[in-house]
Amino acid sequence: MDQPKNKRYGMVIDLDKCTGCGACMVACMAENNIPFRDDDTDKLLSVSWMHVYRLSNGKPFPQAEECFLPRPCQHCEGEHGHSPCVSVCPATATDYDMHTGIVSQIYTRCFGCRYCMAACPYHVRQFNWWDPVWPEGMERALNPDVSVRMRGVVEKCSFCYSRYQTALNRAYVEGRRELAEEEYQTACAQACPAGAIVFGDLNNPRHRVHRIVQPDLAHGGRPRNPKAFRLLERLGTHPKVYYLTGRDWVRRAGDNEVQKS
Amino acid sequence: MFPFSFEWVWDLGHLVFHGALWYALSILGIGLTYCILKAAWQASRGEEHEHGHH
Amino acid sequence: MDSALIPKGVERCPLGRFLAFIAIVGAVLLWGVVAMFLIYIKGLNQTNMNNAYGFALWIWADLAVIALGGGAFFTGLLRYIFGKAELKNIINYAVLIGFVCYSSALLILAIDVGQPLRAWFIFWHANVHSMLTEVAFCLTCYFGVLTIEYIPLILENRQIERISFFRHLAHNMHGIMAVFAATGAFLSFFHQGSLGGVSGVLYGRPFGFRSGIGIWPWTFFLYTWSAAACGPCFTILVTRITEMATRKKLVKDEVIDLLAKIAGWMLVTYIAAKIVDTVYWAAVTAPAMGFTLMDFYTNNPGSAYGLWILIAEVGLCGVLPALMLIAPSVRRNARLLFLAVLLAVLGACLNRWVMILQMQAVPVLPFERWFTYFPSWQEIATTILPVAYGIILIAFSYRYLPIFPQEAELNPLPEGGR
Amino acid sequence: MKIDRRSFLAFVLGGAAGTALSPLPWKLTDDISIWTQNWPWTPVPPKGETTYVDSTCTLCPGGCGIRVRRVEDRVVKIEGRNDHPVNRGGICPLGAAGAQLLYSPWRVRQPLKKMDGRFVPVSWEQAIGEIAGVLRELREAGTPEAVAWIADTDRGTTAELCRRFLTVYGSPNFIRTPCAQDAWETALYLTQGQRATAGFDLERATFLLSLGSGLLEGWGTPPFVFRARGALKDNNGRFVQAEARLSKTAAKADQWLPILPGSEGTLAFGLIHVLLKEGRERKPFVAAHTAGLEELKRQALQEAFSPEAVAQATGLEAKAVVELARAFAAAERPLAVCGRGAGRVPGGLQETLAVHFLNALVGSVNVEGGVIAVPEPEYIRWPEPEMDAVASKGMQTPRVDGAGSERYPHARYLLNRLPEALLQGDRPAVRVLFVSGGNPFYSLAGGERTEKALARIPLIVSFSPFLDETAAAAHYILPAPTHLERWEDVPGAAGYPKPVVGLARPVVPPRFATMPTADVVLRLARRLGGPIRAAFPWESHEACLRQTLGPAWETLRRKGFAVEEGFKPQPFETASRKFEFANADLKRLAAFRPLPAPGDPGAFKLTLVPFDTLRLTAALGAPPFLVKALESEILLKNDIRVEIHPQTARDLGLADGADARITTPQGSARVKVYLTEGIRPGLVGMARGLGRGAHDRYLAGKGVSANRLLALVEDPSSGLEAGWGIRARLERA
Repeated sequence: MDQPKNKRYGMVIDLDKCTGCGACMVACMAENNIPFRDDDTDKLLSVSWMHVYRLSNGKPFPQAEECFLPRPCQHCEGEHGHSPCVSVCPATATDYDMHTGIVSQIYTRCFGCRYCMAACPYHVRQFNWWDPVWPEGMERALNPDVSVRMRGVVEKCSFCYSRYQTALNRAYVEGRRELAEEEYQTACAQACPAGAIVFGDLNNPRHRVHRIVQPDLAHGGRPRNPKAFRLLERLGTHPKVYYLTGRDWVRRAGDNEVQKS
Repeated sequence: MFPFSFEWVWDLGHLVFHGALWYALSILGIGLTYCILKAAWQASRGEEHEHGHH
Repeated sequence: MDSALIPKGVERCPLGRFLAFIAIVGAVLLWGVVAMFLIYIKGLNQTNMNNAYGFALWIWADLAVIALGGGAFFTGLLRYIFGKAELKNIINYAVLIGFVCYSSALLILAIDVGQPLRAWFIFWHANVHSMLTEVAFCLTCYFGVLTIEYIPLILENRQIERISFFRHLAHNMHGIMAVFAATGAFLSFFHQGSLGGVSGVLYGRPFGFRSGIGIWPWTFFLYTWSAAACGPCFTILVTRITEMATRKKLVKDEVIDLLAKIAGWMLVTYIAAKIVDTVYWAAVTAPAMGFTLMDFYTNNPGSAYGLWILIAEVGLCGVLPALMLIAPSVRRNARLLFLAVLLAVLGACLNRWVMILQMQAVPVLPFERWFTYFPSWQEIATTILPVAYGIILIAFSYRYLPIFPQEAELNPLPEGGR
Repeated sequence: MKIDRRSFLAFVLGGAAGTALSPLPWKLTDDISIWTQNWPWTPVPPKGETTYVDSTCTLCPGGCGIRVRRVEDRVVKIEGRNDHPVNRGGICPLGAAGAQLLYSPWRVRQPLKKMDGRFVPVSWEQAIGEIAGVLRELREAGTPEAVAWIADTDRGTTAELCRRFLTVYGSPNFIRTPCAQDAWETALYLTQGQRATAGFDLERATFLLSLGSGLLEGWGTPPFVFRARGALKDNNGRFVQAEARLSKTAAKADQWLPILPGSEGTLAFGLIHVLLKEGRERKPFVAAHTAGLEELKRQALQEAFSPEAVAQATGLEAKAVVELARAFAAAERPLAVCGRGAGRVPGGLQETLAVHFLNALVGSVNVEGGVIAVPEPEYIRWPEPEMDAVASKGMQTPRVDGAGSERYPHARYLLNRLPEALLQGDRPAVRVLFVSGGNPFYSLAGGERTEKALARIPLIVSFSPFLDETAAAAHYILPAPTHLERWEDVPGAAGYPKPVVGLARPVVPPRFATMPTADVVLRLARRLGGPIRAAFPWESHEACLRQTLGPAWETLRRKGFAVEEGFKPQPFETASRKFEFANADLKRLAAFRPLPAPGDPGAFKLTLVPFDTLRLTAALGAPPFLVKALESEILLKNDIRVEIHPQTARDLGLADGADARITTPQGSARVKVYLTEGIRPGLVGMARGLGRGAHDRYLAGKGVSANRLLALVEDPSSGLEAGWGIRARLERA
């Protein structure tokens, strides 16, 4: 089989396994120097690259059911890398990397117009409304591989791009050009105690993500696995984050459907 | 953005956009320069033109 | 005291009264400036925007004032390119209003960005595929055009005109104004359209997204068209308000009537296109993305976006003023004309509001709820700031510049006057 | 030169044009933008060499293996160890936020002494000297038993040193903070004769029945339980959760049985009833390995446990009870667990026994996929200390909490009974209290009465590294280093079915003038001299650890953990060498009786049920990342939100998000309501872990503590804390 050269990093999150514990969020915060504030209860003002949604089936007690849906950046491919956010950024501060499929954000380039936030239907992009401030001493825990973002710029999940670079550097030093699956893992996938998050190269048939999702790469990566779905599939954003569930209502909650009467 | 910025690419989008942009800017620039130079020349020669009917 | 600066053949109120008026408006301006500095120093946390409402009051204000400022380019187009000579009697004011609108838009944009000190990256690192880039470039260029169009007016001040160079410069600029006006119309077409594209290209936002031709969504054309239709209405509206404020007739009825008639027909065609667009969007574009029309308008406690807003925009503030303006009898009735242009102006504002604010209020992820937003006082103050600034600029321009060529004729000075 | 208007204007305009054409404005614009990219107040973490250190997390009884990423001498990230048998790479939110505890500005930086209500720094020498002085006086007065020690574990060298210290000093009052293991350990002892902790082979069970256990909310060792839950899914196993509210655990179960709160024990007996009545017990196992079935039958086949009666008591349908029993019995490897929520409240002994009987009836005891009796670690083999007369006499006195007394012979620790004991008499029974972990001033229920009782103790010494509620109430704080700055042996992982020992190591040097609690004990012993000093022949805790572990030290130091992979459970050690459904000890216990929620149902129409979440902790307090991750359904600004059913809300005239006041017999607090279909009408759900009086500004002062609204409820069969809720009233505020 002709294996495409470029990587297409993606993620599968098993919603039947996810327990909504929040370890992915915290691991992400620690890895990516996410700031915190005295009051972070207004989630629309809070920066969190990974957010765990609480979904409800809307039925009355005791038929009520809930499901937790972790939402990192979906790293939409759109058509030919025209993800909803990348094409709108006026200052080329965000980019779709054709070699990895990762949507990046250049914080020092971004000047905070927030058009990308309006463009993203997943609310993945968040704005630094405040200066990031760490209480005295706690800035010692900041990760030097990830730059701290200044007030006034937009940020979002990067699939832990710094980990990709670190892994790649190490591989190069060892004279390798290819990364093994386990060499590059996001902080959330690594931390998940339920084993609900699987990360890897969707282009690589040996990677678990590929085997689970069986992406139809000719059709924007549509999953062939009947249990897999993507958020807002109909919009044509072609996300690279897939979700697995055996529950019908959860699957339906992933996209809008015009009711046929 | 100019061709020496690293994200510059020579594609149709750039050509159309910058083509139109510089075209418009040139017209404005040339027009304005023309007006200023002519006015300076006229003022130095102490010319007068008919007043009030633009 | 300042009579040496006041144009010949017209009368102005006493300086004291003028300054008192400026002081009152200036206080409002100052309030806005305080809010502006608060925002610059403390950051955008001073607003009530959030991660779901990244675009809010300011972007709406930008879009609205640019649409209303469209009177300048369209009147210019009619005057210089299509040769509607009568419009020379209102073109000055149209230009001034346009200048106020566009400078306001730039000011608000400069407040709105998170990193104003590097906002110029939009030019330096421009992404030509972004509608906002196109907006920024065309907006800035067109603001340059408006400045070029406004400068001759300033140069015609009685004292400035005494300097030969300026006199000549003003004359020369008038001489080739058609070139500038044509360039302005070209630029306007694109940035007005690009503003429409701002929400039209967002294929992640079914409320705003529209299909279209090539890279241009239908909203691209609708925005240009509506700016051409409602901009002149705003010019008329402000002219009428100015006449009320000065208690003088400043522009002859024929001139207003002509502009209103053209605006009326523009509005008729625009609103027809808008209705077609809405129907196509509701029946084809949105359903393909999983949405019905009523998904956008109902079940939204707290955000108040009911179907009424669509009816208000398209019917009350679209079809109604359009029909009113093409009726000569309405145009001849000062009150009805005022009402018609007011409705048209509101229609444009409402359209911009909906395309920006409601677009973000509508939940796209099925498990999210409608988002609500109400601006903070800092946002309101900084949005009113340009209004105050506009009033002051207009007041000064009116007092010291010959804005209205027909003013002297319409208001002959009593014997013994200047 | 004459300056006229013309030349002035020319100068100004020319100057402006000249400046504009010069590089200056461009350079300035560029410089300003570069400045915005490097604002001096936005921190730039210094680069450096990255290293990884393996250690063991001691933030909860889990003992997960952690991999700490350091840059130079800074801890920047804590991850799960992939090769650790317990968590296999997984990590819980608290563990992942561990670096924030290390670098918390609210750490106690040196010994503090409270003088006139304020803490003042003192030297270690002074603090230890003064405390030793008080201890000496008590011994001289012949009342060494007036010293008590509260610790969050009774295992490992530190805990054993503390206990040994009390013993040679002469006090039996070493108290471990309560947890579900209290009931499980007693149940194992009474039925199997084994002094062991209960491990649960969750990974290999095929039918998991949880009676109110928050398996996904902190019960046991979270990463282990989570992984097991994933394995259950992969193996097409079944997971049933019986709980009054749609907790995260219930939401992730294959079936949620919304039983009435407090009816878990009744349900367990109901299931036993069906099993026995229909003869569905695993006969080979029951016949070969159990005794006393007839007695159990007599007990369980009562009318009170018939499906109909159980249906009445639990709010389920009788059919559902029968079906559940049949499905449970039919499963290949069924397993029932209990211990409500995160398992921080032991619950009734009879209830735990019922669940354990249920496991025994289906043969799920000490087998693959069942409950495993995990023996207590035996690596600590110190010689018996020599006791002087004062110590011997002191050790003869009854424990202050009543554990081991005539009334509660099998209980080992009953911290919940301490407050009442303290309130007796003119002088409190405890004169000196040491607290190493557990934060009882926050985590004990009982509201003001508990606080008043604890406040009677004249000398409280806290070893907390942080200014928590107990530390704030103490007279001395002798801060211990955090889990990333000290050596610690960590025996066992809560709920893990194999014996495992981990080693926590100093990943970074101590940041402050802290001292490991064990070292404080050694110093106190040295100060007190005589037989006390003689009982502690070690130079330091580290030396003690090396010597105690012997050859295992090197292995642990290298590998970080030791696990008995091929572990086989010991045979039953009862008189009959069988699993006993009945024996003399069991017979003496007070009979099973579901405990009602305290309070008058007439005056308090609703029932408050607390719940646990992994985004908060019971004792430790939550580091900023956890508070940030907390859902807005739990905390909104500074207000805690309580869950109520929309029907309840309608009855009370409350809308979602409305301000309300909750009142229980214990107290009253302001809350906001959160409407959900995921809770039984008539209940009020409240998260545990908020309402902090101390800690950092990200946590302190937010919400209210459920513990303050709850009452202490004593289980009549064991004396253990068994409160699961309290009657409550909710009004619009």
